[in-house]
Amino acid sequence: MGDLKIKIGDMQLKNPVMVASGTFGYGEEYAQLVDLNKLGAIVTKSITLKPRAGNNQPRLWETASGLLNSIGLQNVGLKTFIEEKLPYLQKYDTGIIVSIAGETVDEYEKLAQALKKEKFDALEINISCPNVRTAKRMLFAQDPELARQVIRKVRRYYKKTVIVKLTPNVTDIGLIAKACEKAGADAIAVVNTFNGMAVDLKKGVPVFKNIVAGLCGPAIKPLALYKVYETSQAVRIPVIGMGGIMNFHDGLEYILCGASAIAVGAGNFIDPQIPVKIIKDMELYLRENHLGKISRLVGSLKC
Amino acid sequence: MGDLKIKIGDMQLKNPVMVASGTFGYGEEYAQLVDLNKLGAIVTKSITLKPRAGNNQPRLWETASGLLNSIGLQNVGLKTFIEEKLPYLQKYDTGIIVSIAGETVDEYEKLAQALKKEKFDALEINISCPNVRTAKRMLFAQDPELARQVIRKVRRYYKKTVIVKLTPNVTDIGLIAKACEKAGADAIAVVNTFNGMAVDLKKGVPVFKNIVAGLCGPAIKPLALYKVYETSQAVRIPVIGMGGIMNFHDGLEYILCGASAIAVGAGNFIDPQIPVKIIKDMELYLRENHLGKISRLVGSLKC
Amino acid sequence: MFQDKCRILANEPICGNFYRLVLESKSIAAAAVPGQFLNIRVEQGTDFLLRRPLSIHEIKKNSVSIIYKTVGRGTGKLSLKKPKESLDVIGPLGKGYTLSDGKAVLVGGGTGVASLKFLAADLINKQQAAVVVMIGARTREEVLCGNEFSELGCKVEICTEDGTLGFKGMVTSLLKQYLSVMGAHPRVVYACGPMPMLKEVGRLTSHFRIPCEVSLEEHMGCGVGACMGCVVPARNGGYLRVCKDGPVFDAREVAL
Amino acid sequence: MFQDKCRILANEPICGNFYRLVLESKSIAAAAVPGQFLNIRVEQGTDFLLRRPLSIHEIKKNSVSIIYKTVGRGTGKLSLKKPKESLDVIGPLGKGYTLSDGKAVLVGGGTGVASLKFLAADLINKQQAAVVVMIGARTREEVLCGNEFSELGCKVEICTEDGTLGFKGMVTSLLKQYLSVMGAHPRVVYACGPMPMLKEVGRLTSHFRIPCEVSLEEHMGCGVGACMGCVVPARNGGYLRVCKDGPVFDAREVAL
Ligand SMILES: Cc1cc2nc3c(=O)[nH]c(=O)nc-3n(C[C@H](O)[C@H](O)[C@H](O)COP(=O)(O)OP(=O)(O)OC[C@H]3O[C@@H](n4cnc5c(N)ncnc54)[C@H](O)[C@@H]3O)c2cc1C
Ligand SMILES: Cc1cc2nc3c(=O)[nH]c(=O)nc-3n(C[C@H](O)[C@H](O)[C@H](O)COP(=O)(O)OP(=O)(O)OC[C@H]3O[C@@H](n4cnc5c(N)ncnc54)[C@H](O)[C@@H]3O)c2cc1C
Ligand SMILES: Cc1cc2nc3c(=O)[nH]c(=O)nc-3n(C[C@H](O)[C@H](O)[C@H](O)COP(=O)(O)O)c2cc1C
Ligand SMILES: Cc1cc2nc3c(=O)[nH]c(=O)nc-3n(C[C@H](O)[C@H](O)[C@H](O)COP(=O)(O)O)c2cc1C
Ligand code: FES
Ligand code: FES
Repeated sequence: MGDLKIKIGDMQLKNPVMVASGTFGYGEEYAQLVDLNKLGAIVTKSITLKPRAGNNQPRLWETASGLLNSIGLQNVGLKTFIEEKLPYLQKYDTGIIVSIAGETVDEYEKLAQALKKEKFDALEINISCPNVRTAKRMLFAQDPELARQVIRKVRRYYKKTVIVKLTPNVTDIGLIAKACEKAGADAIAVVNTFNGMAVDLKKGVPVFKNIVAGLCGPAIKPLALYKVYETSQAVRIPVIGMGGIMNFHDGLEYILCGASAIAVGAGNFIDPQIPVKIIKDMELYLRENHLGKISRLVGSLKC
Repeated sequence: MGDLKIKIGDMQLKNPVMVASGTFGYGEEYAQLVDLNKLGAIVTKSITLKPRAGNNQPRLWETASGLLNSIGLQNVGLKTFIEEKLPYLQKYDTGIIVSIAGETVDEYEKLAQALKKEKFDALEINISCPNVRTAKRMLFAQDPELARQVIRKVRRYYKKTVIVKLTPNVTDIGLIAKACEKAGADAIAVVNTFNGMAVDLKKGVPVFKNIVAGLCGPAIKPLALYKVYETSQAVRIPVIGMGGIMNFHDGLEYILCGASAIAVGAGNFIDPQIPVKIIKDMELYLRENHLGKISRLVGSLKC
Repeated sequence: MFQDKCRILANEPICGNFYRLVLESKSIAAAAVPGQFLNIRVEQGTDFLLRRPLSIHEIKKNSVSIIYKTVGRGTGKLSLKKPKESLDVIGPLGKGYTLSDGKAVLVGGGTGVASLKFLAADLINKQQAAVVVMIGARTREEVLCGNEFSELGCKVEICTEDGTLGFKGMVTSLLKQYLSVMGAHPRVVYACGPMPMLKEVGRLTSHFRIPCEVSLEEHMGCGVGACMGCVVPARNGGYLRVCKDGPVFDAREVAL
Repeated sequence: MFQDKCRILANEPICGNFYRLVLESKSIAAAAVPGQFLNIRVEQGTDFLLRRPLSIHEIKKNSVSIIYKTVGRGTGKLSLKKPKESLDVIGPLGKGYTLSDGKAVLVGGGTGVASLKFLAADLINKQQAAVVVMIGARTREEVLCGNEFSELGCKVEICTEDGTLGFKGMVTSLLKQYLSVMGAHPRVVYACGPMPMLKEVGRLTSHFRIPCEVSLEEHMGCGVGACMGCVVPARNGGYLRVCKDGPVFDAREVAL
């Protein structure tokens, strides 16, 4: 029997296959189609201090093998999340990773403070959402110093596992990842969506009100894979890889490139069985190849 | 009759549809399939001072709606280019844009110097090829100061139209584009390929010997389009847009986002008729919509 | 809610660019209620990435059928599928119509007519309701399901914009005329069709103080309420999910 | 070199995972020479982005045929195409075999056998050559075109790795035996098949000092010599393009 168990920070997971933030709601939405108990971990939609209504329509746009989204972080807000959504997830035997997002360092700090006593496995700091218009165009994840500030503040309150989710929209993701590692992050999640756009030619306007939206799906896999490789080369802490994963083979590519765990995002929309299938195929693969532990494959790419 | 004529620097083109560097050889390879006289311009394969053998196999890898390449700038070198390839192109009634690439500022300077007396329409400085391993990992196009140095030197010798081709693999392409504009570039070509990779799972090795390769094709269209938009917002000089253009609609999206001209790259492999079809459809579109000049549409996106 | 590999029992053009697709699925047929939809994966591979949401038009014991119009790449591809091939289907999804007894008016435009058939069947068979159906189309070739409604025992009113069949004009003009007649007062109006039609139906029913349910469309990611991609503005601020809180909404809930 | 929308005249399984595809095209048929290939767009859309290069197996007045093995997504999809559908084809492409008279030995492995049929036909019909064909396959079900070669008047030698038909072993062992016989000395050896086979053929022919042409494969972008994607190392350094300088090379030109 293959051993799929992995450890990220203090978090022990029964397998390295997660569902990515924003693509799996708060878990319950998929419970009728997917056995949540099988998943390594569920990363929740990013939570903000106050409920967020999100962006105007349109929010989704299909592209060649990809999906542009501009949800704008619509979520129930911290209070409802703790009172209604978290208890639901806690009923399942799966890792719970709570994703948080803020517009200021202060907001991240407050979120960490409020969540520190709640029962879940890890906090994922989303400092890379391209779909929220803030005063400055820069994301926290585009500047090592800004990233560091957020992580330091969160770390002060939150002592369990902290994952930082980075944007691929940077010249050198290794640089940012290193800054996060130094600031105390336990793991790096790579990638959030790539900046993209589309045009509504009939009206001569951008499809999305914010102009920019985030591209995900199979189209970005070669790009995201390289970002994961770069990140894992730059840091010692575990990397969680994602971007266009549709099957076990895709996932294995990420693991070889240095991902200790992988997450399925848009793939859930196309086929909600993908994460569970990957877990099954992963087990089979380990067994057939007498590999023992999945962790042995992490970063095993021969270059 | 729609007027497709455009001007970039001193270069007058009969239409704004080009074929992108590296995807159309030196023109002659496609002459049996495509009427070269119809094209707005042909951008040659990037030329280096000495002939280059290029990278080991594999050099190409198909991905979801995309193509990774790692050619490594195989080209005939400056001398053969001037003696054999350029004269061939000069027989046609189409714009000729000579792309040059170097590993040092000095090489670009020498190329510009050697080409300054030759008869063609514009020089495209490729400072963004991801497939050449140099000592430093950084590309000229990833640093405003490095980009500036190259352009200054080239400008000193080459007085006709200078186009700078940028990489999308940067945090803020507007910043780099502005530096190029200031340094004297007449136009910016966006984008070269996105950094990506693939894994050969059977062997557990990266598909490409250099690990990284460049992604192009429809997969990148939403990303490249946004880079073109960002660039055109940042500079006053014309922008030449490319990335996954497969038909007139794709091209028109680029034009609305600020591209004065567009280039077809990988699209030529899939269907060599794409550039000519785009030109035909563009003419039709102008006529049917009584728009007069294509130049009126440049940057006409209503935001 | 199930995810099933459904065998195609039939996939045929009916008129204009409209097709009827019949899918084998006991479980979906047993669970479905009028107004719900299926989310169909048109192709394996990554070129048609997202599933296409399509309303349930009719159920039989072992099958579910839909009526779709070929408007783009996905529906175009769908129309090429042959019987015996299989499709990956998730459904039934969403919140359907609230069945009411008494007199009901069903207003449908374009493909919106299709989902009203399932509703009419249930209203008549389960609620013994008296059903008037108003079918709007651009032209006579695009009038959908007229006979099917008649056979169910509905009173059918047809409207074409070009006057080639039935009443000439918009289906909403017909509705207005109908509601203006003294005593016509139906217990409820159900509407499914393009947004401008729904807007006007909402306005009219609000004016005549008649409860109204509308079925909405939005581009979808997940189809199950997880991604927040398919939202419509709620009347009281915020957004509602078409896939989960709808596609059928009380007309007063949503900002039409 | 043409770009044609070619009607499919036939597309049928022949044995194992091998299919024969017959495409209507007068212009390509008229221009083609043995060893050249077609570059076929398998699907519209962007999911099968690149064209697939496939060797010409036979020409008739109005048609070109190829034999392909379903090894991946593209060839799998191709096998589903039906007669009367059309394919976007570019061809004939590349540099073919140099026709020689006298005695020729043709060595083919796997699908490589297919392109040798066109060659054998021309050698016999145009050069009155005496042709010996050595067909290698894993097992008897995968032996391609044996009868076709016999009918042309070739001497056919069959080799299977598992010994289920003909000589047991590698086709190169057979070639070695053949060349070792005094007086067998053919004027030229042509080979098409997997790289290890070609390597060994190259070694043997060089040892026996017999001219040899080999047909190579590489992943292709443009197929016309423009992208430098399909290169193979030249013996004297640098690279040669399979699509333009080949696919047929003098065995001494390339580093096998
Ligand atoms: C709940 C619901 C029920 C529907 N019921 C029916 C029905 O019974 N019959 C019918 O013909 N159509 C129905 N539609 C509309 C149908 O989903 C679209 O026509 C279809 O998705 C178009 O796909 P395409 O690939 O042909 O078009 P394209 O424009 O090529 O599609 C591109 C993308 O946009 C999405 N999209 C385009 N138009 C719509 C739309 N109107 N609604 C949602 N997504 C869209 C597609 O799903 C795809 O992701 C329904 C839509 C919803 C939301
Ligand atoms: C000049 C030439 C002639 C050929 N003639 C024949 C023939 O007559 N019969 C036959 O069965 N096969 C032939 N091949 C091989 C054939 O091109 C591949 O089997 C085919 O491209 C595989 O496509 P796929 O989508 O099924 O495989 P996938 O592995 O899914 O393809 C992925 C990508 O890799 C490329 N690729 C994969 N294998 C090869 C290969 N061996 N050569 C080139 N590209 C490859 C594909 O074209 C595609 O771009 C020839 C190849 C070349 C270069
Ligand atoms: C509809 C949608 C909503 C998303 N919302 C979030 C979010 O709230 N927080 C976050 O960190 N990432 C969010 N993402 C990004 C995904 O978690 C993931 O990083 C990205 O989609 C790449 O993976 P994929 O290609 O597998 O989808 C969202 C993605 C999609 C498609
Ligand atoms: C095989 C190949 C070779 C290329 N070689 C060059 C090159 O030599 N110089 C250059 O500036 N760009 C080169 N490019 C990049 C293209 O010019 C273009 O910028 C890129 O492919 C994006 O456009 P596309 O998506 O339409 O292909 C090459 C691209 C491909 C696919
Ligand atoms: S489609 Fe995802 S919430 Fe409705
Ligand atoms: S495939 Fe482009 S040069 Fe051969």
